[in-house]
Amino acid sequence: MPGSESLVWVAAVTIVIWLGIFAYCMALDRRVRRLEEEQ
Amino acid sequence: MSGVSVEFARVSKRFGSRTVLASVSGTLESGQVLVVAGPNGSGKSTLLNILAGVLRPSRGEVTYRGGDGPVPRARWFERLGMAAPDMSVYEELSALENLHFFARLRGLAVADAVLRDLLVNLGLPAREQTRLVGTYSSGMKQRVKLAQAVLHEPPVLMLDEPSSNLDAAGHEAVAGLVARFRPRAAVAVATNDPREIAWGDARIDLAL
Amino acid sequence: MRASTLLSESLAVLAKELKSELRSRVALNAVGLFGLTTLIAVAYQIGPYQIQEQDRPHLLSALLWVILFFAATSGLSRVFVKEEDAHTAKTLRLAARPVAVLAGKFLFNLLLLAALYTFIVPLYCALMGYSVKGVPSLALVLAAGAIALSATSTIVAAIIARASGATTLFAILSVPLVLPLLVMLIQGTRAAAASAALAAVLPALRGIVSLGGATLIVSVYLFPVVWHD
Amino acid sequence: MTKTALRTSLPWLLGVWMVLVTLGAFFYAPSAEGFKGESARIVFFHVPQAWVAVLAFCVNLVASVRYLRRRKALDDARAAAAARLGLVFSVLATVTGSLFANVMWNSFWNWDPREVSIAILLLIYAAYFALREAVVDEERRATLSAAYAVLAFVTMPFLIFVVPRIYWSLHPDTIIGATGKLKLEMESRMLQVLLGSLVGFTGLFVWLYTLDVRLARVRLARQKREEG
Repeated sequence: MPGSESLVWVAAVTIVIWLGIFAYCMALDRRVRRLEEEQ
Repeated sequence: MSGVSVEFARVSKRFGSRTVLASVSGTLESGQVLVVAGPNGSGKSTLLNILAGVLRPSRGEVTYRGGDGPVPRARWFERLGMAAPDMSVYEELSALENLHFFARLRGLAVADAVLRDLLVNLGLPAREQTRLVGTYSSGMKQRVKLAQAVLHEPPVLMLDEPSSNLDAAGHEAVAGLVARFRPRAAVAVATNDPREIAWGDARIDLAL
Repeated sequence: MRASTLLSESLAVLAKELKSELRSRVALNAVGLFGLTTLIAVAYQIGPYQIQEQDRPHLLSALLWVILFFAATSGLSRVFVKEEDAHTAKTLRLAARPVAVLAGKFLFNLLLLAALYTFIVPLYCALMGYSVKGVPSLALVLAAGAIALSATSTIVAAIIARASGATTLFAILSVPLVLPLLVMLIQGTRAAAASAALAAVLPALRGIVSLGGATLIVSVYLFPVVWHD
Repeated sequence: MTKTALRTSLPWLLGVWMVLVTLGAFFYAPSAEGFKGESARIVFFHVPQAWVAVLAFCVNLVASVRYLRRRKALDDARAAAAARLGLVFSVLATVTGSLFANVMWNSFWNWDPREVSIAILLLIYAAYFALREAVVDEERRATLSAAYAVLAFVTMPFLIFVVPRIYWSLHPDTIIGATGKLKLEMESRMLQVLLGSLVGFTGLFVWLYTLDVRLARVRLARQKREEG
C-alpha cells in the first residue's frame, strides 16, 4: 500500500480544498433557503 | 383577400424591469381606422410590433381572424402591410427593384406599370424610380416604404408615424392611401400628428 | 393561395443578395483581399522550399484551410449583419417566409465561398508548390466543404446579427462549430493531394457531407426561431 | 423522510462521500504500473470532471430545447446554470488533463484525442457565454443562446467520433483511448474509486445546479411580484 510521505501530504491538501468548497456550498445552500422562506 | 380583424386582449410588454405596455386591449376591425396615440415612449411602436407579430408580448394574446378562422402567427405577414421608422428599404436597389423584390417574395407577379403607378400616386415621379434609393431624400424613401406596405393590397395595414419626413403633398398622399384602404382593410395608425389622429374611427390613448 | 414556391422566393432573396453585393462589393472585397493578403504573407514566409519533405503533405493542406477559413469569416456574417445595420431586417421579416430567407442567404454564402476557393486554391498551389494528384477529388472536397461551411456560417450569422459586436462574435461562435469540419477538410485535402483515386477522399467526404447536412437540417428548424423574435 | 429533511441531509452525505473518495484515491487504490510515480491518481479527478462537463452540456441542451418550445424564463435559467457549471468543469478537466500530460509526456499539451474534444467543448461554452453577454434583451438572449446550444450539440457527435479517430492516427502511442476511458487494465479497487468519484462529482453538479435554479426561481418570483 503506497503510504509514502508526499502522498499523505497531497491527500491532506485535496481534502482541505474539498472541505473549503463544501463549506462554501453549505453557506450558499443556507442563503438560498433563507431567500426562499422570504418569498 | 377577405376581411381580417385583429383582436388583442390584455397585451403587456416589459423590457427588463421597465413596463412599456400595461394590459392594452382592443380590436382592429375591417373597414375601420384605429388610431394609437400617446407621447413618445408610451409604447405605440411596441404595440404595433406586437400586433404585427415581430415582437412577443410578455402577456396577453393577439389573434388574426380571417374568413376561415384564426390565422397562425407564422402567416400573419401574408395579410399584413406595415411601414414604420425602423423599417427601411434596400439603399443599393432602386425604388422599382425594391418593389419587384418584395412582390416576388410575396409570390405576386405584379406588372411593372402597376408598381410605377403606385409610386407616382405616392408622389415619387417616374424618372426618380430607377435611381438607387441610397440617393433619395428621406421624404422619397418614406414614399417607397409606404409603397412596399401596400403593394400586395393587404387586409391589415399598420402605419407607424406615416407622415414622418413628408411634406404637405406627401401627407396628402398618405391621407389618400388611408382613405383608399379604410373601406376594405383594418387600418392602424400610431401617431402624434393631430392631422393623422383625425383619421381615426376609433382611438387608443397610451400613457407613459 | 400561395402562387409562388419556396424556390422562387429563395431565388428572389439570392438575386437581391447578388445584385446588392455586386454593387457594393463589400463582402467580396473582404473575403478576396483577406484571402490574398494572408496567402501572400504565408507564401512569402514559408515558401515551397523551407518545409521538409515529410511534413509537406499535412502542413500544406492545414495551411490552406487556415487561410480559407479566416478569409471566409471576414465576409460570411455580412448577409445578416447588414440587414440589421440598414434596418431592412424588419421589412424583410414582414415580407418573406423565414425558410426562403435562410435558403437565399445560404446560397449566397455558398457562391461567395465558391468564388473564394476558385480564386485562392489554384494560386495557393502555385505559390506553395502544392502538387495535387487527385484534382477532381480535391474539387469534391472543396464543394462539400463550401456547403458545410456555408450552412454553419449562415445560421451563426443569423444568431449574432442582433447582438452587439456582431463581427467578432461571429468568429468566436463559429470556431468551435467549424473545428471538426476543418479537421475533416484538412484530412480530405491531404488524401486528394496524395492520390488520384476517388476512394481516398471518401471517408473525409462522408464526414463533411453528414456534418453539413445535419447543420442544414437543424438550421431549418432553428432559423425561424432566431429570425423572428 | 420529508423533502426538506432529504435536502438538508444529502449535502452532508456528499461531503463525507467525497472525503472517502479522496482517501480512496490516494490510499485504497493501488498505484498503476507503467506510470511515472503516482501521477495516474489524477485520473480519479480528471475523468469525472470531463464527464460532468459533458453531462452539463446535455442538461443545457434539454433546457434550451424546452425553452425554445415553452419560452419559460425558468428554462433559460436552467440552461445558463448548467452551462456555467459546464464551463467550470471543462476548465478543470482541461487543466487536470494537461497536468497529467505534463507529468507523463513532459509537455502540457500533446493533442491527445480526448483532450482535444474537452478543449473544444470548453470553446463552445466560452462562445455560449460570449453570446449571452452580447445580447441585452432577456428574451432574445434566451432564444439566441438556446439556438446556439442546439447547433453546438449537432457538432458534438463529430467532435467525439471524428476528431479522436483522426488525431489518433497522429499520436498512436497515447494510452488514453478514444473512448474516453483509460486503456490501462483497471484493477477492481481502482474501478470502485473511479465510480465512487463519478458519483460524487455528479452529486456535486446536481447540488450546485439545483442551488442555481432555486436562486433563479426566487429571482423570477420576485420579478413577477414587482410586475404584478
